[in-house]
Amino acid sequence: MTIPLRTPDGRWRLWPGLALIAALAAGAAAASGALGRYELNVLTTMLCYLVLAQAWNILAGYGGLISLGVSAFAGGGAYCVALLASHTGAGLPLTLGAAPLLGALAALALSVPLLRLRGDYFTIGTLAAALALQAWVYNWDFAGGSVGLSVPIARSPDLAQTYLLACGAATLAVGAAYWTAYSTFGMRLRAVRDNEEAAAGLGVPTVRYRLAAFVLCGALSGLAGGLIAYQQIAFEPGGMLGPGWSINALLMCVVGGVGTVAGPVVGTLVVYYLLTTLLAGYDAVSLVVEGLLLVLIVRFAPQGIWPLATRYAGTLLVRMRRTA
Amino acid sequence: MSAAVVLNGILLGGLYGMSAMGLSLVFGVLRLVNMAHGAMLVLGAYLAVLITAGTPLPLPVAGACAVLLAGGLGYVLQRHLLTAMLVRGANGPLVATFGLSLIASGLVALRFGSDPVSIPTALGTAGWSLWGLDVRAAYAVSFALAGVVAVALHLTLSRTRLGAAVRAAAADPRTADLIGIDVRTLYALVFAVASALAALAGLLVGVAFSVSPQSGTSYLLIAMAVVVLGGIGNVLGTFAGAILLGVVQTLAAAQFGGGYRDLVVYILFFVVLAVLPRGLFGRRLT
Amino acid sequence: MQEDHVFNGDGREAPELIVRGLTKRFGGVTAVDDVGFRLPGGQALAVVGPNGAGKSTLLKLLAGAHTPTSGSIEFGGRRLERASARQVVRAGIALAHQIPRPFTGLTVWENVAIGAGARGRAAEEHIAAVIAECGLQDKMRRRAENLRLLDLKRLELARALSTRPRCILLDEVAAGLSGRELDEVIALIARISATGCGLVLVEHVEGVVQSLVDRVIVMDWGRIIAEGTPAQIAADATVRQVYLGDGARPRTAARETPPARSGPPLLRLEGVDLAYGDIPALRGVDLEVWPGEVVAVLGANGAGKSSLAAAISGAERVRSGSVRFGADDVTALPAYRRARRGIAHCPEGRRVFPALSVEENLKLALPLRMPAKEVAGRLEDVYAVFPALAEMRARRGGALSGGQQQMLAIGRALIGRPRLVVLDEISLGLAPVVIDGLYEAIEAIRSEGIAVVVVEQNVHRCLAVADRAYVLDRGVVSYAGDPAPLSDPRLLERLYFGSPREEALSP
Amino acid sequence: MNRTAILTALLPALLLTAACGAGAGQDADAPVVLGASLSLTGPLGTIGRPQQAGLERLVADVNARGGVQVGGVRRELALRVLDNRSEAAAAGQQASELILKDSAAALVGGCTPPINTPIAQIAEKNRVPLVTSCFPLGAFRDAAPAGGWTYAWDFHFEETEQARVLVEAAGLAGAAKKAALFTDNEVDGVIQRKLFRDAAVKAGYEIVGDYTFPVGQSDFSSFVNDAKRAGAEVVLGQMIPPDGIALVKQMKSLSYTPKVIGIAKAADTASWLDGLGELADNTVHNGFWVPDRARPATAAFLKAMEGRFADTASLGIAAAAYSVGEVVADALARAGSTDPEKLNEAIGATKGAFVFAEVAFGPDHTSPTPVTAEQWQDGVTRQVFPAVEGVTLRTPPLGLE
Repeated sequence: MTIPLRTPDGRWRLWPGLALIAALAAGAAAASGALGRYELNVLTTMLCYLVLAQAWNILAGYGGLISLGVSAFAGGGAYCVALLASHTGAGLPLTLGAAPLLGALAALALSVPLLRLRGDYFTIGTLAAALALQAWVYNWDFAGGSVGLSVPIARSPDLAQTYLLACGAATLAVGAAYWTAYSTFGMRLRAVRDNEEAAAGLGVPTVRYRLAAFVLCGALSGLAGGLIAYQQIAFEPGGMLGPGWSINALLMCVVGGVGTVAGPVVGTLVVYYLLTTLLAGYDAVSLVVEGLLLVLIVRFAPQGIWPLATRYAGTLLVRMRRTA
Repeated sequence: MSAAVVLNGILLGGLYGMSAMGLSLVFGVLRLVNMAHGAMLVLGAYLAVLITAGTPLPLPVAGACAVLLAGGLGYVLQRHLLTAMLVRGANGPLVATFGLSLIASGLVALRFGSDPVSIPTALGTAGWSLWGLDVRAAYAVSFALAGVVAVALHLTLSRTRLGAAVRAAAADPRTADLIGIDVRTLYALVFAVASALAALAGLLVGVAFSVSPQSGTSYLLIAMAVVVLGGIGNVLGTFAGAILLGVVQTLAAAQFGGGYRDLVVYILFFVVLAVLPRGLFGRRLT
Repeated sequence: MQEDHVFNGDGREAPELIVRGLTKRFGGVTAVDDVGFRLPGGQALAVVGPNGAGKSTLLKLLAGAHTPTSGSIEFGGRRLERASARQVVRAGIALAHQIPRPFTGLTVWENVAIGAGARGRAAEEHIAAVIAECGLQDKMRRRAENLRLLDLKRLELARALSTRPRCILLDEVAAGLSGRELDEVIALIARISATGCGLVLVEHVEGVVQSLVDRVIVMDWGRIIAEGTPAQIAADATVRQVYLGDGARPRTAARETPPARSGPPLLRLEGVDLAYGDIPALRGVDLEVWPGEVVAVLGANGAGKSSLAAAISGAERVRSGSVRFGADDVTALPAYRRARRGIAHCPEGRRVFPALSVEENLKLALPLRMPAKEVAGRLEDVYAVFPALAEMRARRGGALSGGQQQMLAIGRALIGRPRLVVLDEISLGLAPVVIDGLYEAIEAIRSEGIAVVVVEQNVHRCLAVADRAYVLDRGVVSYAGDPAPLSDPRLLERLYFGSPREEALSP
Repeated sequence: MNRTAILTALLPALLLTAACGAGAGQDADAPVVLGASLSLTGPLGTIGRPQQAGLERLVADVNARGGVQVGGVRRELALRVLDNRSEAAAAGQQASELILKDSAAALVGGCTPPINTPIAQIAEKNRVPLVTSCFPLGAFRDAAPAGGWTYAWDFHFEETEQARVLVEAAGLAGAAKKAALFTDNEVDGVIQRKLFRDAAVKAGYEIVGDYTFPVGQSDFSSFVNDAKRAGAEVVLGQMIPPDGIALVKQMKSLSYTPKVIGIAKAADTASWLDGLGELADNTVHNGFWVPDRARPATAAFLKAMEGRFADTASLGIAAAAYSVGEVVADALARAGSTDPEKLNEAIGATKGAFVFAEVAFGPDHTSPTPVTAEQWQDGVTRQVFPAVEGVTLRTPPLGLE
């Protein structure tokens, strides 16, 4: 007997979607030869942002926990890569393996105080943790203090390799988000988000699920941070451990649609491409435009662009069918 | 040496308290983490500079105008944008206030560029001797003002009928509405007062130090730490938390070197939040 | 796993549930007081009693959502009084809540799958079977937030069933349903019961109780006051009294001369529809109140009484129809503006501000601009009606007893000198002697010429003071007019519990 | 209902196509692109804008002469400027963009080590030459990858000189040999703190106060009180303008009157005067440019820039940026090619006088330029060390009397 593609309630089973994501990723990776060096670089950056956004989305969209501490994990990953590469001479596989591990461990450690907090308190707590880490690294001479660190150029991958790695990381992140959206784990995580008490009443170990989402988010963010380190080569605590990463991840998810797999992809495209590329020359104006966009979206499309677009496309389809 | 350091920390705490008062009020009453608080603070200072430059008004009058303008802006924003989102819940308002802060800092940068602005007045450079210790007049004045504002806010909230209405609207807006309290106007009023206080804090920061379009974030973070230390919506607690933060900051700087100042502050912030999420000085406003 | 064991876990015989001396205190309030019973495996037990009797708390204690202050719960030889909700579910006890609490962002299928635990083909079959049994197979792809009330009730049941319970706790799953819908749910519960699954049922709708259970316990004030078969309980006079309020005060207090209903009515509702999401609460309700009269609004739980109160005061927006007050159409006005025009609403559950003092609570309802002197005068007026409040003026609202809080809530409604007061369930959970005091206050209010709408479960009390009465049945006015005929319990029962289930009432 | 899932899957493909703009082709006579990531806004905006002005002037001047002779073809120069908002991460990202998208033949640097380091590393990684003038040499050397720089070139002052000059200028006041240091904990501050210390000790000072703080720190009161109590008569500092302004205000209000205040970075530009008014007077700071007015090119530059800037520091920054362009243009002509390797080699062989200074890169890719001490006097800055006819060091700082 063949395994049906869909669950009895009509949702896709996991494997077709994951297979599709893997196929697309393979396609994207195969296209690297056809891309110019600039496109490779831009896409790498975008894919790194996509990883961060999906990590944030898993925690916030499916777990209901809004984090402003992305920099603690992403920055942790970046520092982990740079320190390992420059001090131990470890190669790419080892350093990029260690980055998500560090992110996961950091999340595990922070979960003890943070996961007791709810709502705004959790959000502020993550911010405090990230800021404390930044303040500490400023004084940590071994990690370069305020000067920051550089990854040895000789040991860093070239543009095409970085792009392939970013494709891999993005596949992992989108796959993880897809898995969270469609698996039993994600289903229970969403149940905990919607009504913690009722979920506990149905036998779901709520704390464990929140923890899992937090650790998954930390690991993916750490991986993204490691890639960013290889791409940026040189970084310092002000940028790498500042709140900018959290804000961008939040922005991309809110703009695209929190709690959907495609939302962060759309959000990454819009926020990164439109704002940092098209408006690059108009710094202060781009701030104003960014702010306006955010306010307008939460005011008029609080679900984000993607759900709005699918709903619109859906009604359009129905109308077309009727007229046909 | 430590007496001078502690006194300086206490007085500096006054300035921090001023910066945090509005954030605490909005968090306590509206349950809203106002990410635009820092931007409003910066806007207050720039508005004062703009008014002084564009009109013949003397600085104190211009400052008062800036504070009032900020209050009016806050009223309009809350009334026509944020309340509807608050009613809907979720994280809309937080993101919206963040968007507002981007707009505000973008506009300030467009109009003034990125150079720091310092509000020129004798207060910024005057100094007094208290108990044989030299202190800055700007700190002492900020401390006194913050103390007066904290006590006045506390008394208003705890002793007057308006304050009771605010507390009622914070605790249970539906019932408050039912017994004849105009909750939307009250919310807008609270946000207006908070914005005006932020602008006043911005003026004091501009007088004591200087302000640039980017300073909003650092004062927002300081204010958040103060609010968490002091207990959300507890104005006297906010004042006390600010003093504590000021003292801890200056002591940390004196003890470990200035580089460790932020580290100690954020660790304190984090630990208090993790251990005593309701703050060191007790309950919420309600 | 076979289909026929859908409801009953793995098909083993359901164990016995033994409860001894169960007590739960919240602060100073004892919600459940020394409750004990035995439920042999597979039997069905109903818990009945007025609102606030502690029935829902009892179920939450059994389900592990609350931890008891003292007492023990034993299920199949396991002690569960200290177990978490999760452990209780694992042990085989599942709770279906009174107000459905679905995971709104999940589909029906997923909602059921949460409790089903394991993965794989067998689990999917189990989920499908539960969904089919609960009649949700056409809707399993829908998100729970888009379901109507009946389906939400079904989903609540399905979710409880998904955990393969051996004893299921049902908290008013029939509330708000009627007619065919009610029959369907009763049939479903009957099927569950027939599989040998234990059943504890909290229910107001007597038809449900009578047709389903082996035994009934009656609770009031957190204690068990009667126990027996459904027939015994139906015949029990104390139970009747608890249920329909004490008939202690005969209808003598009513005025000899009812107020003249000349001129236009003070309040007029026309064709009012009100709904919460998809769930209708009021359907085409007409209601009129003339100045100076007391109008009683009666009806069973979930009949729409509080919704009617909310429609009058503006706490809820009506879907259609109009609300006129005096000469004006106030349909579009928010509650606070209606309050300023003279409609005072004393909400169910008192809703006193616990952190504010008694005096602050009272002053809240006065305009801020009112001079201090007049404020003081108004306070004295209220203290004259409720002298007990004067002694407590500086105390925090949260520190008052239930009766004092209710006085405060009424006083808060009166202090603004309204022309109309809506009193919603003021006798809820209060001792009879306290209720006497409150009803005396209603007389005092009427004597001031203020119109009063009394929304009540305590029928006899209420009828004793009413000039006219309305009875609501599932959102529709089923009686309007003279209160006297309602003293007949049979008429009242029929109006309350509706005609479609009459046959269940009279065996 | 699985439109969502399908569309989800299609998105990465969309993302791919959307991001692929047309790559810029490179014709033989197309303009040669110089790419710059400058801090036009943010805390470093006061430095980025003069840099932009200097670079634009150079490009205009070169093109007015018909461009650069590159291997038999005259090619114009084109300047592409991006604003990094004073953020290091953005600077690195923009450096990539300038190289990869705009096919910049060479990068011309931004300012300060945090901004320049990622730019230099990206240039290094992509094997495109970078010439910068606003990267103190010590920090430039420290930031080098193992084995030293290959593509990055820097002409600027030595921090040791900068510190020495300030200390010597302070010595002119005849103050007691007690000094207090105020340095922030970012790169410049960390380096300068050590150098101030060395230079001051060498000049016979006792360091009675050594205060560090994070950037954006505004409260210095306890430090000021401490320095006052310790009797420090010379204050040496390195910080950004907002912090510097806050420091002087606090010194004034706590009636701390040292004989000399020497502040690097913060006091350089006109924002010092704007922020402090008459309090700014008599603050000593570094000067980076002593224009050789006798040179026609320098005179022309000064004439072109007349009235553009309120202070000499900004003028110097503009001149340095101008010369960065000169160095690249000169190397282009000598290399006769835009090939990065050849161009890089030609840059390394630079030797000559430019508007800003004489430049000849050493083996560590640096070329030191002179540094002076200047003092704000009546709203303008005047060189006080090395001594100039008719200008004497004024003391104590006027506003602090």
